[in-house]
Amino acid sequence: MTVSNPELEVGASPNGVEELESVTIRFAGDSGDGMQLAGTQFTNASAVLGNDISTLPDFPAEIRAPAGTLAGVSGFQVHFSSRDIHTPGDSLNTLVAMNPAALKTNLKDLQSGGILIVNADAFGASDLHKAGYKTNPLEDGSLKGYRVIKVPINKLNREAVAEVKLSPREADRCKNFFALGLVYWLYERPVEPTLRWIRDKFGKNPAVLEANTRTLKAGYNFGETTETMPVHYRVAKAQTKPGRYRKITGNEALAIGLVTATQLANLPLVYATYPITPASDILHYLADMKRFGVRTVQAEDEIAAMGMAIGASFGGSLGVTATSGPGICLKSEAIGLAVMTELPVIIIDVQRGGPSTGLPTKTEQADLLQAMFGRNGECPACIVAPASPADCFNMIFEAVRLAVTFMTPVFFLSDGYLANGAEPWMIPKIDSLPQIVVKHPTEPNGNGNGQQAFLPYKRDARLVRQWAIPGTAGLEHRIGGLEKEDVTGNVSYDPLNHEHMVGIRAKKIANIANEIPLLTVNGPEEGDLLVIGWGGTYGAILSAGERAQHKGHKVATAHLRYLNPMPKNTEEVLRRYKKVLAPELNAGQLRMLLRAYFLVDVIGLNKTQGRPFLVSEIEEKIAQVLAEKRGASATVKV
Amino acid sequence: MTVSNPELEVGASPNGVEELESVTIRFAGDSGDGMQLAGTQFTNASAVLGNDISTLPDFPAEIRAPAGTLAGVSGFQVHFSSRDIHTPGDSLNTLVAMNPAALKTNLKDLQSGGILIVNADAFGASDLHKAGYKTNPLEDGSLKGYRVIKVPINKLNREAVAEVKLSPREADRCKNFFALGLVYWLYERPVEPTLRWIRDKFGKNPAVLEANTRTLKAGYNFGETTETMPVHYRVAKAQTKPGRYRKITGNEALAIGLVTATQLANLPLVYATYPITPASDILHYLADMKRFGVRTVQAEDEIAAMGMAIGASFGGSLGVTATSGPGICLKSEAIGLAVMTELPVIIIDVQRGGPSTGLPTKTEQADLLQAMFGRNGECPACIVAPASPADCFNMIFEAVRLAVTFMTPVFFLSDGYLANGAEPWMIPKIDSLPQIVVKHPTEPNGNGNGQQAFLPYKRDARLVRQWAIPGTAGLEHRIGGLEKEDVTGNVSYDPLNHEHMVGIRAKKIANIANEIPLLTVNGPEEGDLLVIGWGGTYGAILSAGERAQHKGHKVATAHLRYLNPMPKNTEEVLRRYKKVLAPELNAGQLRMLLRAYFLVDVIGLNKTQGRPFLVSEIEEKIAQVLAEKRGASATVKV
Amino acid sequence: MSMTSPMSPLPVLSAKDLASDQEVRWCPGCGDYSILAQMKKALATLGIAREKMVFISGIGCSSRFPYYMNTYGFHSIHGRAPTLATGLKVARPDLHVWVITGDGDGLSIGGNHLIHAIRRNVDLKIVLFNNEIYGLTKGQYSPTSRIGTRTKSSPLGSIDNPLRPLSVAIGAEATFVARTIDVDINHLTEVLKRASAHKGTAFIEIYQNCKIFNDGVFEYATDKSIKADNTLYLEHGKPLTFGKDRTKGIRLHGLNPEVVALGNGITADDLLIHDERAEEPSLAYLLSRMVYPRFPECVGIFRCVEHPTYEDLLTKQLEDVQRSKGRGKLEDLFTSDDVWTVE
Amino acid sequence: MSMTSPMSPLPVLSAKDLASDQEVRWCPGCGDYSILAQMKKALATLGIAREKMVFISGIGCSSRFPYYMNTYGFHSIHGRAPTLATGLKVARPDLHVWVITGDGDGLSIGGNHLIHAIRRNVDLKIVLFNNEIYGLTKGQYSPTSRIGTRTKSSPLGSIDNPLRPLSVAIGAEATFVARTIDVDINHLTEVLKRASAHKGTAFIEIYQNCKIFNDGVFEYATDKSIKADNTLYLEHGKPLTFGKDRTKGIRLHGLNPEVVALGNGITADDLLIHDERAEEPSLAYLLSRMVYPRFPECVGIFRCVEHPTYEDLLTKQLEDVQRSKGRGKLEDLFTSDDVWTVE
Ligand SMILES: Cc1ncc(C[n+]2csc(CCOP(=O)(O)OP(=O)(O)O)c2C)c(N)n1
Ligand SMILES: Cc1ncc(C[n+]2csc(CCOP(=O)(O)OP(=O)(O)O)c2C)c(N)n1
Ligand code: SF4
Ligand code: SF4
Ligand SMILES: [Mg+2]
Ligand SMILES: [Mg+2]
Repeated sequence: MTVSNPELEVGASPNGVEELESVTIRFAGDSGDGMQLAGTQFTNASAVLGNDISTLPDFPAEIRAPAGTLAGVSGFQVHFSSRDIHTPGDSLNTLVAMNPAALKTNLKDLQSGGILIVNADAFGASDLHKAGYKTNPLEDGSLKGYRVIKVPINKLNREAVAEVKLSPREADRCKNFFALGLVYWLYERPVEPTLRWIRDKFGKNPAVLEANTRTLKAGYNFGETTETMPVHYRVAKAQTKPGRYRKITGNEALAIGLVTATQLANLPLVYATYPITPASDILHYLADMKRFGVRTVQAEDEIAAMGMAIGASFGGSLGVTATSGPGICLKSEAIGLAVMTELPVIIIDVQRGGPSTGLPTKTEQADLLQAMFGRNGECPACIVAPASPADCFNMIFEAVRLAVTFMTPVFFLSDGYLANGAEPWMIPKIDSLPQIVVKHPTEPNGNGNGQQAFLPYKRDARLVRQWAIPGTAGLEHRIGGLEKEDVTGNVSYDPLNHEHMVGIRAKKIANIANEIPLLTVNGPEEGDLLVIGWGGTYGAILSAGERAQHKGHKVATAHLRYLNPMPKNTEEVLRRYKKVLAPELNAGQLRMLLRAYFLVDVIGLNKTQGRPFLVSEIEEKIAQVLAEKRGASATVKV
Repeated sequence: MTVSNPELEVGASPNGVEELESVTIRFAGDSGDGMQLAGTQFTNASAVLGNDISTLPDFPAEIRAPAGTLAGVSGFQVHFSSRDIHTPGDSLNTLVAMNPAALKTNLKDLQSGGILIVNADAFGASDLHKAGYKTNPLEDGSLKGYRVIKVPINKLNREAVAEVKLSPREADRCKNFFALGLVYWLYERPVEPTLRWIRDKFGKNPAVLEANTRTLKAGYNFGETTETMPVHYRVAKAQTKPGRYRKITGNEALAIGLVTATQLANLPLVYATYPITPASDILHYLADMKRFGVRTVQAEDEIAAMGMAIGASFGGSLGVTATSGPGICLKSEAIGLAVMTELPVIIIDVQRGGPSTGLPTKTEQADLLQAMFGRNGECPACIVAPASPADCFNMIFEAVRLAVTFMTPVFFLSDGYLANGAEPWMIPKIDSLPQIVVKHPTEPNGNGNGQQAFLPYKRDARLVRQWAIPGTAGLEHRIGGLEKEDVTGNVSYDPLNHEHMVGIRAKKIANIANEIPLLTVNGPEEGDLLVIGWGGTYGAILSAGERAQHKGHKVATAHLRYLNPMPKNTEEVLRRYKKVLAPELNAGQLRMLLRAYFLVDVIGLNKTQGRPFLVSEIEEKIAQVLAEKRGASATVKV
Repeated sequence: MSMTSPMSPLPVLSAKDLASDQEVRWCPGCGDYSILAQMKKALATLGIAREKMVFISGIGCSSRFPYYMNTYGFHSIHGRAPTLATGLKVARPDLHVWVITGDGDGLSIGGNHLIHAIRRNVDLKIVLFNNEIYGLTKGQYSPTSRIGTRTKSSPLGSIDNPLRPLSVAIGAEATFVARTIDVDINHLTEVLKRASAHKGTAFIEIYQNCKIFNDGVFEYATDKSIKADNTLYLEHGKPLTFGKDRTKGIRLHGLNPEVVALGNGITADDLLIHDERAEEPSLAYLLSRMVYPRFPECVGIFRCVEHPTYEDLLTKQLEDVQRSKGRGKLEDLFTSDDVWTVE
Repeated sequence: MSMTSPMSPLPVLSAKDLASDQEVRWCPGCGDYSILAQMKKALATLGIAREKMVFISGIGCSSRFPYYMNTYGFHSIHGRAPTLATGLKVARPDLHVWVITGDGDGLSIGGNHLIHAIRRNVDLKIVLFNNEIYGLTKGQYSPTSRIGTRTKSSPLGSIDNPLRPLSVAIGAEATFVARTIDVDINHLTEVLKRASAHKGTAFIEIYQNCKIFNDGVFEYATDKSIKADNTLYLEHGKPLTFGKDRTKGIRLHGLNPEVVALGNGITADDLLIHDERAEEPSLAYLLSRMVYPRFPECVGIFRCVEHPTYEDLLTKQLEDVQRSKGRGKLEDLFTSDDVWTVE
């Protein structure tokens, strides 16, 4: 297409406006094309506009693949809406494809009739070849069925920044902002937040600042002024609860939550970790929070990180470590030590595709049983899991509370989707946050052969021992990994003491159930089907459940944010429904636990594709389960 | 008591003889008193005599405690019988106590009216004090109720060796043989095997040889010639299957089985390990088998040992590693790599009391769920467990067969009791042993872009890939821990391929069920109760079941030697009984699996005292379970 | 147990024969490309059959290396490559085994396995790609990053003293120790050849540029205009000289090296003479301590001495007992304790 | 955050005050007893409050040590003590932290943590009980066992070259390195005092006799009749002399030490002078390479230099940003991204 000179046609846009409830858009291009940035900016703009949002970045494998290849494609999906939403969206209303590879890998997710914006300048012979196209999809008619908008983005971008002194490479780097501007117009987003961001970011580099500003506006104007565009769209504010909001990813929420909880508890925070995808960003955030007194250590490996966390907690700080599945393997022996010494530590597992090295950049929730059982001996620990990116703030807060209240290691099971996905977060009022009280004893608590002494394994009514810390005179004591005599904490090989201690350790964890919220359901209090999940599948399950409810089915959903122990009423809730379905991004791990604990014939919906559930996948399974007859004797093959 | 001069009274013994079916005796003394040796010799003598035997050594904590203290007591229990037996015995007919500490820690296990042989010379004031006795039990009447035989063993031993040139310390070191001689007489054991052992062992040291010989005989004669002894006893030969027998411990059987299986399979054996109680002896045995071509490596840690095993298997040897629970934690990441690369390796876990460092010298079976689930992602491996010391030979043979037949890591779950306990083992006829066939391909098995190529993940009907090894021209290929594309083995991030591979890995392990024996029961084919177990509890469960059957109860017992996968008929067997009881030396791990798989309300009998079950403990539980009514909704709290 | 099948081609290889069918995936401009190219070049000249070569790596950008070699390969887990390689070599002394690792893989999580492989003198060629950064995880500082390095995980600069890979290796008495640079392709090729000729553990540190996260850290050693003053090429038996026209040298003052300019009185005879065969590793250690900017950094072979390898000693123990006591028979094993017969 | 409560006794301690109520359980004649006794003696003199002292160990006979000290203590897991100690010191720079480890615990499974604690120069006193054997597991050879050592796991003799603990520590540039002997109680006490006075990682190797599984391995260094010829007591600034009446010395020949007899022409001036403060660790390394029987083995302080500690640098970074940017407020954290308000 030829582009008429914008100058001439500035003024009222010829196009009409259409109102939409929700839209899902994906920016896709080469790793070098800045798609993550474009997506993030679009998300901000939409959030600030008052839409509810949910995002899903999709990274290629860790190493940057050659430009233009399929392996090098990077995508960022944004779902924005005027009602409240819980997932990044099943399928795309609009796809922005910056090159043939991006088109090829993403087209399948675009709804038929959907809007396809392509960078027409990137479809040269060699580009097509790199993407494995024999013929040019822009010409071979394979794209009919979509509303294709071919835009010579490279060319228009260069024109837009022509007057700015930049090398051609620098100039081309701006093109993501041209595309962004175009889409801003298409969905009536404000450009201001992004212009502000550009000013902050490139303040030191006026040329780049100017270029990005110009091309963003040029993109916007291009939309406004060319007839080739369809009508453009409006997505109204969502009816969200009044308050102050920000966009937040799971890893951000986790880091912020950790700092908040420990500061309110007056607990120094020591964060020791070894980098691993997708947990590394937590370290990056916390390493930058030295203003808040956070001490981060990049350890030599995961074992060391766990040991450092334990050492820090022994000293009266809260020791926290984070990793992904392979790192949990390495930490497991030391986690056992924390269980035996009954010290508060938090172990964050940002789960990824496994087994072994697996799929480092893809999401999965297959470490639940590892967290439950992945240690020698009877070695119970507390386990919590956030339900959404913003919920990482709440649940890490809970993890801190439970760790120090019960003197126990606590697992926090996040995953790649939660870690990198974003949603709006209502900024809490500090004084509305729960108080966590930590008391270190300063006096002996009993008698050891005659005189006053500190008995490290003397327990309170909840079976919790005291957290006496070095530097406290008169409370000197020794702990370790050998079995302990109850009360005194001395090494003991006594048979009955061992059995007693195995029981105590289990009972203490079980007691946590007395101090966590009960399990609630969304939907009918009883009925034909309960859909129960844990972790990052919350949004998809909730949405699927609501759709089923709208269809009039007696279906409810429930979500376990506390996995060990589970809420006290879990069994009772399960038994109120004829059938129970557990959708999981694994082969059936929660399902295994529920069946074993309650002898309930829990049905599984299991996906291990390194991707979150689509709402429709769960919706269909619900329909199927409601339809089929199923006897109570069905057995799992795990 | 005064001792009349043996010389004068040699000849016919004044005492009568009484016939017994079974006897349990325990030698107890200070770690320095040579009780393990005395017990082992007594076991040999009894075995050679044709009794069935079962033994239970009881070591103190690893480090030698001060002489004479309770912590320093070491014991060795021998159960010998004229019928076939399965356990070391619940309670003692005879206790040999070499000092007060030994008396104090062991007396509770002696039956009332039992024979108590004490070394009267070791009950001085300081000895009594070290053992925490206020008054001398030999005099304060606290021992009435037992047939106490006070023997001045130190004195008699010194007399016996008086003419041999030895330092007093050396002389005293012989006293365990005096006690042994006395007991040999008491139970009519032949001294010859022990005299032969003494000759072999001390050939280079004539004085010690002579001294031990003399005191052994002196002890024997002492029994024969003093009236203070009660009648003595005879335990007839057991009606055992004809054949050649030897006594064997679990760790011995395991080492011998490994060498046998690999030799018959023409498979070089590389054994890489890091020492840990109670697995170290396996290394000690194999390191001494270089004549058999065994290559042992003492690695720098458990992770290295696992890596070495994988590397060896990649090279076409069978890589085997052994450890105990804490070491499994460390190996778990690399085990995941073996699962992903589908290489045959054997991981031996000699379980001990946990969690953490726990009770290193005590037995437990609490690593089952760790073996099942202790890795990141969906990471299935095969698991087998021996039922008795001698069964370690059979099951390690099976482990080798399954590992190479299915190209998978195989866990072998032994425990401290199996490892150190002994029983008679019928020496197999070499040609009666199963054949294990290993084939390494030498030709390409497919096509990669055009030309012939080797496809490492191409599978046979059982879903097993080929074991192509370096050095084979034309079969060069690369494997690793990232998700693999099926067939080609290339790295793949494809969502559907990942789901497919997760399924394949699970299915392959499930397929093993087609090639292992079905689960059999001992007792009625159906009835009121099935008692099901795994691992070292076999003997106690079997005995308890038989006693219940004799009482006329419809009780059967079954034992799972294959835990993942389980025999195909497991569910069907469970359902033939009204109730199912699972006795375990843990908090209910097999129980958890059975409930989850089959939704059967399995009842638990759980002991975590670092000790094996007594038959009576299971017997009582059986009675109780048969008595009580129990609803199907009972839930486990794990 | 050599498995070379009769019909295997005579090992006359071209670099191309050593390239696998996998698309090479490193960032444009990554130093790893050069190392891969030189490796293929070097190996092609050795007369070793391709099927006898095995590359074992850990995890990291560098550790993707085996996928690109048309030999046997194993991309293992983070830090553990030396353990798999040791197991393989114990099982198969006939193979030519390379370990590919990075500064994080080899010195952070894998440091212990590295020194133990080295002290056992297993016949492995260990190549450590030192880019002073964690590349694969997108740019955290590594155990070789210099103090003050600002990265995502050290926004105010790193505070951990770096490890010097060669000092660590020499601390474990490595029998072969060398350093080279990704862009010095001829030297790189030479060092790789020397390493593969060595019988025992050969440890090679390669300065490798990470274009994306640590671009230019080794500029002082690679930039045409200055590298001559900042690097010193070791030659066995020769005095230590460097600089354009090699007009500068290293003299020992007690045990401290000092930079001297040749001329006015100072001649080559006053300089420290390199001896890669010195039995005692102290010289190699001292050279490993020379760090830019105070000193030029040495490249070349620091140490190369012959010691028996672990696998040879193990094999010898097996052969010796089998010679003296005869090969074991299962019957002996079964009857290693008292035996009795029941009729 | 100092927790010393006001009513804590002035730190005037006797060795007895440092004994816990636990019965000491090592084999009769074990060298560990002497080390425990000297440790209590040394610490009593330091004027440090008991509650400020923490002993952290791994697993092994030696690692039971903390149970016997009436201070804070942690008997952790095998090989990991340095990691717990690092975490503790990062959290609590005010504490006086000791790490107790063995040759297996510290150099086999724990080797990597050891060198990383050392390179970070965390202010820890690391005491390695070297008995050249695995005692607790009843006698397998260890990474410091000499070649040919026959044990349960090496019935034909060990074939792995031993690591020299001090060479490894110096390879990681330890700022304080020393060696002493269990039975030389005065020297042992002195070394422990020097170590605790050092700010930074102090690494101490103690030759310790395992009565049960390795009795007498250090006889050459402990037997009255011969020890003078087989040990060399280092003194800062003094020439290296040894032997009865110190009539023998060590002279440098190039970089190789050689034993010379003093007299006829050879004087103390010809001998190598010890300098524990040498910035470059090459001398310390060279001394760590002197091994019996070829050389007398050095005991004493090999190296003692001042470098900033890890925890101080970390604390400084925190204080600096808080000074420049002010202490962080949660509100700033919450609003670190665009904020919008819904009415
Ligand atoms: C057990 C485990 N921990 C952490 C990681 C994440 N990880 C992968 S590579 C790497 C470090 C890479 O740095 P380096 O070894 O220097 O290799 P480079 O990428 O720089 O070549 C890390 C921390 C992992 N894959 N496995
Ligand atoms: C993870 C783990 N692996 C192995 C062991 C077994 N183990 C305990 S101590 C030890 C070595 C002890 O040797 P050393 O460190 O020299 O201490 P020593 O007993 O000689 O004082 C071993 C292998 C263990 N407890 N934990
Ligand atoms: S990140 Fe750095 S090291 Fe990794 S491939 Fe890219 S340039 Fe190379
Ligand atoms: S085994 Fe050795 S090191 Fe351990 S306590 Fe006994 S003598 Fe000491
Ligand atoms: Mg690197
Ligand atoms: Mg030791």
